[in-house]
Amino acid sequence: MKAYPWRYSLALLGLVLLFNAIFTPGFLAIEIRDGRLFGSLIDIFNRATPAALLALGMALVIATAGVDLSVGAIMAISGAVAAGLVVQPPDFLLHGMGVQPVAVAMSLAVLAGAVCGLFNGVLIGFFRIQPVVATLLLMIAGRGVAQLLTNGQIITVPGDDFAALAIGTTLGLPNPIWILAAMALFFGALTRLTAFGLFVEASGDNPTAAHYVGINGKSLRLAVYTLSGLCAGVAGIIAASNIKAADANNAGLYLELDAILAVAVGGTAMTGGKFSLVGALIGAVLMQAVTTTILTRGIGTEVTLIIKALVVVAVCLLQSPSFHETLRRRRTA
Amino acid sequence: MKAYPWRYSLALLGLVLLFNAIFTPGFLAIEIRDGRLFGSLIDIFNRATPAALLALGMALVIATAGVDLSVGAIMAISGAVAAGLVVQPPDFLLHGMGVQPVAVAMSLAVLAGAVCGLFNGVLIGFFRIQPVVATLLLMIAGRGVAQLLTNGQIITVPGDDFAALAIGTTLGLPNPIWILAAMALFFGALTRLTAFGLFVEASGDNPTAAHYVGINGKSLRLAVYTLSGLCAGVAGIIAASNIKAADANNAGLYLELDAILAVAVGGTAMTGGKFSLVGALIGAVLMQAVTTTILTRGIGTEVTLIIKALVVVAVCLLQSPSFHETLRRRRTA
Amino acid sequence: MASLLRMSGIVKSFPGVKALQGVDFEVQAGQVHALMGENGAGKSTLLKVLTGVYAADAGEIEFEGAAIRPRSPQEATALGISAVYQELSLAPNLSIAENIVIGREPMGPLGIRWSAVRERARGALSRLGLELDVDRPVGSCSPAIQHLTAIARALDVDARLLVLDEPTASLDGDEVDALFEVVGRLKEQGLGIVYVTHFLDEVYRIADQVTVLRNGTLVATDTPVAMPRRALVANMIGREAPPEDAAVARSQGPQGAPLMEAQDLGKRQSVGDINFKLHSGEVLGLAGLLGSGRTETLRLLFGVDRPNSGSLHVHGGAPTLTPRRAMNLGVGMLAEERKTDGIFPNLSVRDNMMIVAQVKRGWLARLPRSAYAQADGKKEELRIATPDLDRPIAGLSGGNQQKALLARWLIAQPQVLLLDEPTRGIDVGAKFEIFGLVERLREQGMAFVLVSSELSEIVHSSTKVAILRDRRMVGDAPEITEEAIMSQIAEGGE
Amino acid sequence: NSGDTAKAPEGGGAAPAKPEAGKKLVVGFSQIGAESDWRTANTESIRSEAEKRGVDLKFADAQQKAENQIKAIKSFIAQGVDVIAFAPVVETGWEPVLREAKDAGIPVIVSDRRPDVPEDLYVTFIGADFVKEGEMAAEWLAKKMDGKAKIAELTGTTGSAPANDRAKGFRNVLANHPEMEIVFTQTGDFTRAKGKEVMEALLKSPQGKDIKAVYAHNDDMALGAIQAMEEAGIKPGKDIIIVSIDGVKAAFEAMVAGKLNCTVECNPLLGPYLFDAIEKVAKGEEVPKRVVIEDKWYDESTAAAELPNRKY
Ligand SMILES: Nc1ncnc2c1ncn2[C@@H]1O[C@H](COP(=O)(O)OP(=O)(O)OP(=O)(O)O)[C@@H](O)[C@H]1O
Ligand SMILES: Nc1ncnc2c1ncn2[C@@H]1O[C@H](COP(=O)(O)OP(=O)(O)OP(=O)(O)O)[C@@H](O)[C@H]1O
Ligand SMILES: [Mg+2]
Ligand SMILES: [Mg+2]
Repeated sequence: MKAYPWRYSLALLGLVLLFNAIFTPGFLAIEIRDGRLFGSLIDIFNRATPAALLALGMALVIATAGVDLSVGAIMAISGAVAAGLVVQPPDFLLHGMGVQPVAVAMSLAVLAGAVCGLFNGVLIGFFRIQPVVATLLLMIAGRGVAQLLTNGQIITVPGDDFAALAIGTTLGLPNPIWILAAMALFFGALTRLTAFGLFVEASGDNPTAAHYVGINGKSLRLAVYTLSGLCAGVAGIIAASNIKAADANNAGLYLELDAILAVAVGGTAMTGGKFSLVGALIGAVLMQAVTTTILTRGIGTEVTLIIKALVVVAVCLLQSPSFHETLRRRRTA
Repeated sequence: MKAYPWRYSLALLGLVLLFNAIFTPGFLAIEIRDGRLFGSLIDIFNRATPAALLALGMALVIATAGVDLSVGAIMAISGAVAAGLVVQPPDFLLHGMGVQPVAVAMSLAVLAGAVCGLFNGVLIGFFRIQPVVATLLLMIAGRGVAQLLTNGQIITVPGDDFAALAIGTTLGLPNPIWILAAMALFFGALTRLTAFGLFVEASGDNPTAAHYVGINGKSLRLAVYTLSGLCAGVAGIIAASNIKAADANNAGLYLELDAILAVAVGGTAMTGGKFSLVGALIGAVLMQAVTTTILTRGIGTEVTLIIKALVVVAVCLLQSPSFHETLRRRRTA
Repeated sequence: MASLLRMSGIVKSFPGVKALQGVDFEVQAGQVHALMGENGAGKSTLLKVLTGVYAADAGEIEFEGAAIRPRSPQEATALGISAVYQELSLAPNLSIAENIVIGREPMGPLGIRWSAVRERARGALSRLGLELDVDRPVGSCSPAIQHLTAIARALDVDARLLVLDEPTASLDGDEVDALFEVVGRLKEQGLGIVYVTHFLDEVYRIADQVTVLRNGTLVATDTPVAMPRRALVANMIGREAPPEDAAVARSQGPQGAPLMEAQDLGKRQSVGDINFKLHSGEVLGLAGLLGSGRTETLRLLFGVDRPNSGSLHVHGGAPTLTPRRAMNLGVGMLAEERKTDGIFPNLSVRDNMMIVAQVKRGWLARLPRSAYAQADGKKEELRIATPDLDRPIAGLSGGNQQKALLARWLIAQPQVLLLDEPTRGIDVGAKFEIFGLVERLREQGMAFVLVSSELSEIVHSSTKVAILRDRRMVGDAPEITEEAIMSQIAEGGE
Repeated sequence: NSGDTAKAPEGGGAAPAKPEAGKKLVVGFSQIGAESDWRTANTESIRSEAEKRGVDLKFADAQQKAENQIKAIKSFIAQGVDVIAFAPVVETGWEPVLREAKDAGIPVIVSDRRPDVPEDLYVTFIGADFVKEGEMAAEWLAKKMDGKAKIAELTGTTGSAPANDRAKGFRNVLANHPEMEIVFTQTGDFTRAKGKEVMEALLKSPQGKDIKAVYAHNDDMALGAIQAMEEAGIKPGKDIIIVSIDGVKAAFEAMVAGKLNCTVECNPLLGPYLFDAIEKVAKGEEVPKRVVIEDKWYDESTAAAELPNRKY
């Protein structure tokens, strides 16, 4: 393991921004409009928040040599709970709970996300179901649950209260960026100031050894998947707040893949045993920067996915020791 | 490792069929109409072929401690190549190759699938990019490639030649079942009559040790992912032939997940080192039997996915040693 | 006086094996208790029952006068039992410091004090006379260092009973001395120490009591004085101990062209100046201190690492080696760390034994069933204790795994076999047989390069000995005796 | 060799099933899924119409999977329903199962999307015309902008039939207006979130400054784009003219608020049309091969009056 596993993605992020700075006039400009900062850079960070939030949880999950495929579906559930509790549309499954204030509804939605994560954790930690399979289940069934909740309707939330979370700003910066920062600090403290991070790495690195030194793999996995679910819950309310609606079919769709890519691009090995939260964040921002670049440059639809894939290949190649070795051999030969 | 890791899925498959035999009149009946066998059982096997084909390749991939998320997208590419070469619609990317006979077009399509697999193999075997990431790329970009090939249009193939592969029958049984049988025999022979299976398991079980005994992990991975691509290529032409068209958006969508589930339900550990082709096939048939049952019984919409998920949980729980242990402790306590 | 630990009537079965059949075992405070027995006798299993890794099928455990039944190593640790297991159990990606303190991190008001973590790790290591870069990932260190890390961790615990399962299997003399010094001190402080080893010398150096297990039953327990060497061995193997072989005849000169020849072979930041010629019928012993680069030399010779200076000739040609090519040229290597570099845990013992022969034959041509019968022959020859060769190798005891790995290479019949600590964890009886086997094969024309932290083994089997110091080959030993080699190793060290 | 066995008349529309008088008409309907508000309204309309007319409706949801739909149709055949109706998930792959239905003598009615099969395999196709919708949107926009505008297009899911056809129809009309130009086109996957993100990026891109109009392939993307404009300090509906397709309730609300200019209604309430056709088929009457559900457009002037009527 080298230090700064994310150095290549940071470099590539720099390149992408440089490219934009040169070819897209006004890309780096940040203006103040109505007391809020405004510009493409801000957009990139703002848009990257859901994936970055998921990537925080995913980094821990992957460090335990697991994976959480259900986070996209959990986002849909969380969004449905939040919007549903605020609006209480006629067929809403939880209509027994009555209309709730926005803050309560959102807290309950995050809680719902954590509960989903806990469910994964029980399957994986206690029943030792393989992570891919266990979270695949919620990935598939979770959207069904979200649809059951909303009775298949898009729940639109009128008014601005609900939207404030994602659209409002604090000190000029969009709220999601602050939320992400707070969550990142929380995760950073949890993993550096306590032994939690160490335990996570140890149990992903060598579960037997972890067991021998007294780490309780079950509760650890429970905690990690619950945290991942919590992140998904938060990402879910941000996504719902952003479009002022809960869309069970599309909220968070494919976002689990983005999160996994962000973690991988950030230099964390899928085989577990090490993680880098900073890397995960950089990875998420890099992926979003590429997307935004493609969008602002108006590059055609089919090619978009291919370009994104190429960027990931580039980072992964740069991170791969065998690639460097091949290069070196070529050069000396 | 116990023998017959798929015994629980086989038992559950038996239960599902029994349930149907009792509650769905005529479920087990097989008639002969126009010289072809006709009945729900035949349907289940026939419909299960694409996922079962993918599961064959996936079982090997998973045995090397990898995973292939790109097979669904490869199916789309293969279908696009096959249909495109037969029809040569105006915007088809490969129009330089001219109109090809069905057999040639289909062979080239399967080849295209294998080449996609080879690409994964190079990334994973030679550049040591993590399997999840490497195949995620083609999963995302592959559909883009298929859309580029077809210019985003659905290519419809007129006439019956193209459809014969999927819709025709031989000796009364639908052709896809024969194709699956042939592929299963080929994989069985490859892994049992040669040392290929042993090497695959060894390199998934302990890659370092495999290197020390002279197993070439690179070429092995290359081979395994190419085989998986080949399976996806075959599944792709069957899917295209079945609908007489190439649909870049929908062909094989989510089928990689079905294949992974089939392998897992068949008792193969995602951590590599062991595989069971029989298990993978049983797993695929079980998943399809559940789907068919739900459909024929007209069970409501959102619940379908949840039922499927429950079946998978059931099998995985039965396979989990810690679950048995918990049960035992409960009983003695 | 009540015993510190009393285990009585311990029974433990695995599918197909009765590992322990009613074993009684007692340890007093302030006592070093050696637990001896052949490979597969049940030593590790007994200790794992004690530390809560396995639950016994029957039997009682009493610790400090109270009945205990630990269900996890965590519970055992909490009770005051600290252990070093036979198979390394460290997290390779974590640093040495993290591996030593994990589970008992020094906390400050602001959470973990990372500087104190390093401090504490350095302290734990210095007790063993070690000074290491504690930020290094443990997986990148040599097996010996890894083992020392595990020991340092166990010694750092505040415990009343210390369990050491073959702690010295990969250590050199100096490290063993340092360990014994610490063990002596702990004993004076009143700790009970259970010590498993296959080195008889160690028993007579530190043990106050010896218990011998055979086939899962207790056969004898007494003081070392009352159980001299031959009696101990006889107890272990259940018959009279065979006489020790005389050292090999070293008279033969080199025969024909060298099978393998290294000239100034080296790899940057690893080892250098490797020079030797290896002929058919020779055993080249590599002697050196811990970390002197013996393993890395073998890695170069087998193509695991690529040299970037000098040349290596095999059969006269100078190929770029990979393990695969080396094997095709008739070179084989038994790796030092069996768990990470050797076994395929989920594959059967038989497959593990046959895999090299199969790789040599190529993937297309599956070995016939008859070839697989060779495995049964080797099982008898090396006395591998298992009821069924078709069960996963993970269920074998450490020493039996090692035997199976050795069998793997013997079945493949290379012309040159590189052996890195081949007797690690192997019981005394089997050791003689293995060196007898090496001797016979050598006479038939095979050549060996032998690395062993046991100088006596090197002296016993080598026809010539090369000395490694500070990762350089500094020349041949003039005379193959322990004293000569020792002084050659030490020379210039000052 | 007597080859003159009497042949039964060919099945399908020519040989309608004749339910015995007094017995309830049994209809099997296979729906695509519940992927949007529009679809839910569509389902609701079919269900309530069936209830109203006392038809025994067997409803199956395919969850966007053609395979599920094929199975559902097969099970309808096995159950011997009187009429089968379905909205195909994809355009292709229906021939075998429809031939089975025909062999079983059960007439088939298609709604929504036309399957790619010979015309004799179904009785009638009821549904909107996506190309026409695109054309209507373009015509409205051309009139509104006096034939002169730089347009941004938010397309639906790449490769899907509505996306392809709505793009095509729009361009058909634009061909007559040389000064109307699409300067930006990007997929918003038919979702609000994507529509918003794409618009947000567009507004900051160099082309963004000149955009005078937005054409969105569905309302959801338009609603997302509106949010992006508001956050960028641009007045949607004033600074940039927006036209979209579908006519969901939220779109009407946006029009009433002056943020959306026009929506071309793709009417999901096809229950009445469907059951008219079903009853005719069941009685053996002729039905036209194509029943086009007339699409209407609504703009700011008519939205307020229509809003109270919107159920979905
Ligand atoms: N996890 C397991 N599964 C199945 N069998 C096992 C397992 N662990 C140990 N055994 C069996 O129990 C017996 C005793 O093994 P144990 O490891 O205790 O031997 P040991 O005395 O420590 O030998 P060594 O000197 O080789 O380390 C052996 O026959 C072994 O095959
Ligand atoms: N994979 C590796 N990566 C980095 N350093 C290594 C690696 N393996 C060994 N080293 C270091 O190289 C040095 C030489 O190790 P080597 O294993 O060759 O010594 P050795 O003489 O075989 O001694 P030992 O008895 O420890 O096996 C040691 O300091 C060791 O820590
Ligand atoms: Mg042991
Ligand atoms: Mg060594």
